[in-house]
Amino acid sequence: MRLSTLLIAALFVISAVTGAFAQESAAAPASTIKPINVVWTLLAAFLVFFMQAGFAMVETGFTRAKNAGNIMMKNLMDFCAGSLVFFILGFGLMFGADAAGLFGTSKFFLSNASPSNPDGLWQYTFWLFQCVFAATAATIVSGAMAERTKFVSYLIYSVVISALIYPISGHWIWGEGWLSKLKFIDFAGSTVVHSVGGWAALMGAIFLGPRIGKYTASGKPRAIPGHNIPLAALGVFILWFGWFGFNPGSTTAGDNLSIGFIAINTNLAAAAGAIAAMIVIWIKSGKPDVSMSLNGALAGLVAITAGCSSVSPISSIFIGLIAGVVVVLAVEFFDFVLKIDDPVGAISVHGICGSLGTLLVGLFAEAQYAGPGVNGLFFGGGFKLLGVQALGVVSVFFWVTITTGILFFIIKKTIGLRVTRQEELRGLDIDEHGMESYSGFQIFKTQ
Amino acid sequence: MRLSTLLIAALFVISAVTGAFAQESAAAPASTIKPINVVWTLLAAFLVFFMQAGFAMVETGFTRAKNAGNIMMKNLMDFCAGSLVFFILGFGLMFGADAAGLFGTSKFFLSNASPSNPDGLWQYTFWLFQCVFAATAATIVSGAMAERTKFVSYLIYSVVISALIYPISGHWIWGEGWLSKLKFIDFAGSTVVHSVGGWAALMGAIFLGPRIGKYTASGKPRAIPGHNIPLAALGVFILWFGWFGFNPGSTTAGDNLSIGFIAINTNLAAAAGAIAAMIVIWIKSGKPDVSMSLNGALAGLVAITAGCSSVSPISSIFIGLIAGVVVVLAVEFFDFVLKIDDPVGAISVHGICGSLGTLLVGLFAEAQYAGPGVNGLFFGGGFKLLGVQALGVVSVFFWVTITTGILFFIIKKTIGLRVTRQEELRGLDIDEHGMESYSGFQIFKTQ
Amino acid sequence: MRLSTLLIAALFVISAVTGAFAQESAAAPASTIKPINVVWTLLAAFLVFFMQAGFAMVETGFTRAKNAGNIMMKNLMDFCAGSLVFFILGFGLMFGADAAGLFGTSKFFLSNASPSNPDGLWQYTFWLFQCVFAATAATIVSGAMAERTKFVSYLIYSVVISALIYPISGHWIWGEGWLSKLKFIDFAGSTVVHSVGGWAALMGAIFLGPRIGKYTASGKPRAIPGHNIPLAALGVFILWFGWFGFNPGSTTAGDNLSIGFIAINTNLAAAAGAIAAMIVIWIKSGKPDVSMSLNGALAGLVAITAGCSSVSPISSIFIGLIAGVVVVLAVEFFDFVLKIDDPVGAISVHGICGSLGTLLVGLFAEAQYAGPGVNGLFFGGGFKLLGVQALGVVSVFFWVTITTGILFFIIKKTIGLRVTRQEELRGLDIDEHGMESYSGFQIFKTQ
Amino acid sequence: MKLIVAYIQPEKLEDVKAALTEAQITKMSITNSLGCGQQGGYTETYRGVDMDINLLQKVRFEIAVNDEFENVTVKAIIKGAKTGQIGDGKIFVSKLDRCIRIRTEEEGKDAIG
Amino acid sequence: MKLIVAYIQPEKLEDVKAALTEAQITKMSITNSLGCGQQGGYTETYRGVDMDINLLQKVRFEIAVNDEFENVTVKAIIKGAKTGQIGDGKIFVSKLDRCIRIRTEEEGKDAIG
Amino acid sequence: MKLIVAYIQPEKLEDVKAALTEAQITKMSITNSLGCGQQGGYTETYRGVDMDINLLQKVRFEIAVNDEFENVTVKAIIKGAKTGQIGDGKIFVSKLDRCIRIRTEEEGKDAIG
Ligand SMILES: Nc1ncnc2c1ncn2[C@@H]1O[C@H](COP(=O)(O)OP(=O)(O)O)[C@@H](O)[C@H]1O
Ligand SMILES: Nc1ncnc2c1ncn2[C@@H]1O[C@H](COP(=O)(O)OP(=O)(O)O)[C@@H](O)[C@H]1O
Ligand SMILES: Nc1ncnc2c1ncn2[C@@H]1O[C@H](COP(=O)(O)OP(=O)(O)O)[C@@H](O)[C@H]1O
Repeated sequence: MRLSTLLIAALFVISAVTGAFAQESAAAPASTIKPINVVWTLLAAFLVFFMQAGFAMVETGFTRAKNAGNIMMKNLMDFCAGSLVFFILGFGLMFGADAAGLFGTSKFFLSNASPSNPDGLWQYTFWLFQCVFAATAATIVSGAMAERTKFVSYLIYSVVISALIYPISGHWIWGEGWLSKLKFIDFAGSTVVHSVGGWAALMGAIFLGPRIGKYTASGKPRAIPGHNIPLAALGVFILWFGWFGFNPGSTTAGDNLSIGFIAINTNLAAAAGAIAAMIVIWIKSGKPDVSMSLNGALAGLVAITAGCSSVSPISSIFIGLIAGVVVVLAVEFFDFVLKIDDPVGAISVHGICGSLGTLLVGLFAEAQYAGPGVNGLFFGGGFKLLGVQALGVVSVFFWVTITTGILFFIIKKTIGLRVTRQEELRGLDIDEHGMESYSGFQIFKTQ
Repeated sequence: MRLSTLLIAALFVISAVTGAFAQESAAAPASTIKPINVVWTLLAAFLVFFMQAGFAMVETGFTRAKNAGNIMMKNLMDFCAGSLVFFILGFGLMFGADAAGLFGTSKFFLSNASPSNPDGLWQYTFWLFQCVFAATAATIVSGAMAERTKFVSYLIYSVVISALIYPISGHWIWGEGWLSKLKFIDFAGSTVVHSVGGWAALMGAIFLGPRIGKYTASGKPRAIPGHNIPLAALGVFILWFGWFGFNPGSTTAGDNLSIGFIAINTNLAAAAGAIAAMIVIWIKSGKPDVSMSLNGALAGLVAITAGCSSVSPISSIFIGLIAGVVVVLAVEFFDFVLKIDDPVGAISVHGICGSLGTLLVGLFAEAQYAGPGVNGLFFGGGFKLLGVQALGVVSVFFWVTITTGILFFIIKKTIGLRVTRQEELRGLDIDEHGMESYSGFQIFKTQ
Repeated sequence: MRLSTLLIAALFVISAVTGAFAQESAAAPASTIKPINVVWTLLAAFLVFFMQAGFAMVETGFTRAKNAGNIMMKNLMDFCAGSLVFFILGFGLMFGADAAGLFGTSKFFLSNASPSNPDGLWQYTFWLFQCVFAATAATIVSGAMAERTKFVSYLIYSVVISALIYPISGHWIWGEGWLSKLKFIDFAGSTVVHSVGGWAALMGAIFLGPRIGKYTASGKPRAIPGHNIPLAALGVFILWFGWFGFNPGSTTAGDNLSIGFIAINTNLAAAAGAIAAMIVIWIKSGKPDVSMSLNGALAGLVAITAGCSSVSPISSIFIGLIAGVVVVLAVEFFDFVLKIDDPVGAISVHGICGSLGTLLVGLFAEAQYAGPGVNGLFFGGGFKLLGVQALGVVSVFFWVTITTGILFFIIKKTIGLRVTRQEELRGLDIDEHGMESYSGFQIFKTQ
Repeated sequence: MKLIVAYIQPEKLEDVKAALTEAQITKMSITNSLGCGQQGGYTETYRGVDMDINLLQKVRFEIAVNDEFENVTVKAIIKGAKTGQIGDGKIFVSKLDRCIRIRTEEEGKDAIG
Repeated sequence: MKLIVAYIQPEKLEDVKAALTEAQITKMSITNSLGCGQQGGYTETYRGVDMDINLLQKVRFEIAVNDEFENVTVKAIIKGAKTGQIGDGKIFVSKLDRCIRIRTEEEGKDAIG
Repeated sequence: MKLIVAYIQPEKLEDVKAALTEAQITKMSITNSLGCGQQGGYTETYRGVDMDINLLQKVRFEIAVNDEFENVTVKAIIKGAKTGQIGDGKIFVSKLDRCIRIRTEEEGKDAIG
């Protein structure tokens, strides 16, 4: 119990320190907070929260039974720890008063909120919405690092990404940071959320190395099939459901009637993504692979996230189709060529398709959806928007790969990133958590 | 990849053709679009979307482990393909400008929507709500055709039902078609959605024939138990949850305060249906069968869907009880007497109870709920309403059985409807998709 | 079928009797029903409904495969039966015209609602919201009584708690009963809902005795591991998601902007609870136990439920941390010291942490959240509020333990509470329901 | 007494059981098994990666019989399981020294049936 | 050396293990099995349709022992598994020619324990 | 002919299969098993309660071979499975009287491979 005393003490200290530092954004404007917007934003936040369940199901479904409990713990705990540190630190770094376009410097401990007036109350709602987004970025990584990561190391990683890495690049785009000033478009977070998660996943998978048995001595990849496809499919349905909070909810305004077409765009891109991925893998391997089709739906969702409020429904279908094709190629590229072992395809779905979707805004944006004068290359806007989009994508790529690279390097050199060979073979459930996930079931744990 | 190129090309061609054909409904009325209605309708649509997960879980839970992945693919893909074709064709056929009371002729590619004014924006929301309904009708069928249908054939079927069959009978009732002019009442789709799905399921099951081992040589039915009852139960809870979007959402107006009693009616009918089914099967077989009780809840939900805004809560309980009794008898009738093999009871739940519920409106409707002058037989309205309801039920029955009959006949004669005996025995997951759904688990695949 | 005829007849009789008795609350005030409030309350009710799925998954996941179908049936049927009796009787006892501060005497069969005016319509929405709360209390118990209770006996219990026990103590606090007059604070039901369920669970577990094999001859507890941890984790995520309806929804007003901070408080307490429980069990047993961490999240949720609208976010973190610590100690206390076998920890999570959370309002309440003059001990309010809270907690404890004690005693002496040894060993699925939940899977059913 | 162990294709379970019952053999024990044989396996793909499945699912029968039933049993198994295609399975027979019925503690010939 | 194979009721696993341990037999291997015997099965119903469950779940023990332990082991199994009711199970004993401990490559008597 | 039964650690399955293949033994049957041996098990905790896991997961090989292959097979299994640590497993060899290939009804030496 000494640990928890310590924790509480630490909380107080941080509270005091940051409290002094915080500068509340002076003089709120006369209240314009409408109940419909609060209700809408909260409900959207709830839906996005539910995506945590979706990620947990997808990741556990696509990996082996012997690690299922470990994945549940990682998904639960990255959300729990992430919630607390985003409350303490992250939100302030992301949305606090801007310092040099790079990070925020106030609103720690949500000090700008207040129960005594509508504007102050709105901050609570806004925080919750942002918190579930931060947690999404964090949890993406657990899939790519599945089946071989030390639990303690994962906890440390997830605290750092939610407290520091995600909020800072988030500030650039959604705070008042430098990219937002360049009019970089990432409406609901293809880059802010998904690419950040995806690139962190990339670094995690590189630093860990592949699972035992994933590559033959000669470097040929071997399939390590997931243990529960129905759960994985349920997870994808839950994610799709939650995405209706993610994208339309990002208006944070229910009286913004665009929420309708944002929702359609989201839906059409997902549908197109699944179909495209199915067709591609069907042609390549002769069978309509279930898990790849599921990945295709997610790829479409991730890709449309940046542009869902800037493109037409028909463009959304194209964006989804492109993402569905790309995700299959990307998965194979990482698996066959780079030999980076990503059990659930998180790097391809979130990193690659997140960046892809952000770039495609530069092609498909149309002023009638995106706002006056904002047109992509295909609609007469020239290369300007595309350039800004590319700049954002590249900056975030470097920011995340460098910072998480350092982070994983330090963890690896100190407490270690990977479980022992013996633990990996027996499964993380037994060695890390002292339990089995499917007690009583006869399972071949031979691979 | 040639296939996807083709697809894209096809999309463009259709787009051009229908674009010329489309006539937008001229001169929209002065805008009356309220944010509360948009928010409500969208959230309801999200809930209805989530029912896809519910169907997937129920269907996989009630069938065997060796086909679980195939069912996931069918449920995913009928939604994805359905979304696209409903966007291209279906919505226009259903809600476009009326031609002779039979089908719509405009609004293809959602050409009537526009991001530049509230009425145009509302169309997006309305489309999404309708799209998830169309997908519900399509996905009902996969349960009845489970464990023996070729995947490709199922894909073709699902495109045709979402593009043509569902929208046309839908137009009769919810568009400006002939049944709507007769004041046929089907508030949220007992007939429009569920019966259409149920009758298509009936034809599918007939054309396929029973699964191997379902009937003994002498024609006695044998039980083929489902492999995952917890998932099936989860599916029913998800469906029930989604139905709160299905029925109350069908006001497409959050400022219509009837949504409260519609929600209650929905809930009470479901509860009564489950209880009735449990009692009936308990009496008949000596045990409270879990899967039949779950079917009972669905039967109550399906049956109340037509009349949820026209009957009192107490009538809803009776409608639920009746549906719960009928569904058990219907399941046994199809299984024992007609010897049509419907693994999940889709025909009975959706076809029979959908029609039943539609008819019961003719008995239980009350003017204080249903609107001035609309009373059923039990509340002094005489046989008039009942007659109209019966006419609608019968018309839709013939429309769907004939069209899907032709469809399944053509598929059967060309590419074939059913997998080979060998594939069926080994399971569709391995032969159709090249995978196993529960890798590592020891499963007896002997039946 | 004779049974169902009887049922219907009974319904009519009761209907007649209570109809005469009902006194509608005269002269409704000029309508102030806003659509935003109806929409908000309904959506919250839907989310709370969905918690039924969460409970079902948690309970089945934490118990053995051989009883999974039985748990599904119990969770389904307590909701179904509960819905009907709460409609007939419970709601009136809880919210009807007050008699001596003890129970309500009108509004049976929802006689106060009416489709013809906004206030009358509002009653439907309000009823649904209350109904799903009542069902939550009922369903809590099934976890503690899992794996050894006769199905019929459980049905009887669940009817009585929803019809009588829950509504009466509910009336004291949320009706116009004596505790509400003392300004007892239980915003969303730590006591009204969770403690009631938890204490009923306690009595159920005592009257049943432990499962075979739970304690060695010498009284040492043995672990009986749950069979499906991913499903249990999914259940917790669903519950957490549903709690966003439970707590913020309890404003029953979407134009009450406090819903934002109520949602945050809910989230932070859950996160803190999971973390605290994980740390405590990690220290005590050397491993971060998955199921205990999941319990910790639920403990935080239960504990914050009473005070979610009266305390600050930082206090919520502390409340969550305390609950997370206490739940682990409580589980061990019941298991090791009292030797009461509670397979899922329902007594500790709902009974103990519900009471704890109610008491903590007396410490952490702050006027700026809770309303003028309402301060807890830590914020200068002295012992007054704490005293009232304690009085409420104790009264409800005695009310529930005495009434459910009598109930379980009568059931035990008449039809019996527990299945036979043989049935328990073979599993309730086979003997009570004649089926297996995981047909085809090879499962060791040896424990 | 003989102990007969047979590996057959899972989908043949019902047929073999029927053939055995017809031959009056009504006692047997069955387990799941993975087998490697001439059948050689097949290739699945998962997420586009080839996966050699060379352990195929088989069903294992274990049947204890009195000597005079050895041939009858073997024939019945063959009758139920044979399709003439690779993968049909194998039958192994060895000597069984004792057989005890736990319920009655009977031994030998009487215990077997 | 002898190889003892026993089929028992699943719920008797703990009792048999206890009886064996008491008799100093601490090495054994256990698998799940489906059994057909005098017990004859029972009828479940699923969705109102009867379902004959005639393959009942059993647990299979495989125990290699030195000859002098044969009787002790058989007795211990009987002690743990016997209820006197149909379905109690069977014990089969056959000769075992070799036993090798992989870890040490020891053979025979020493390897068994 | 000989029937070789071996219990090994699950994670050694691939290694043993490779060693057998190398030794030209390509026919075998594999099942899951729980084993009790010198390894003694370990203690898990579930919800803070200790849980003695003394039945450890093992993989069971069953391989029928002609006499001349007996030693080769035993050696291959040892090669694949041995780590020198407790829990490595055991090999049991007994006499096999008949072997029949169901597909062709061949018997004996020819049927085995
Ligand atoms: N020598 C053997 N030892 C153990 N099991 C064997 C042996 N040979 C065959 N089997 C089992 O029998 C199954 C069928 O063998 P296979 O060679 O595929 O049959 P067939 O010879 O009829 O084509 C194998 O999958 C395996 O389980
Ligand atoms: N001849 C046999 N061959 C193989 N297994 C047998 C044989 N006889 C019995 N068994 C196994 O033993 C179990 C118990 O047999 P059963 O006849 O039901 O027991 P009892 O004779 O005590 O009533 C069966 O389910 C089966 O697994
Ligand atoms: N006498 C035996 N009878 C049956 N199975 C045995 C016997 N001895 C060992 N085994 C099996 O072999 C496995 C390994 O045995 P163990 O004693 O742990 O190995 P080691 O001697 O290499 O440490 C056991 O788990 C069990 O499955």
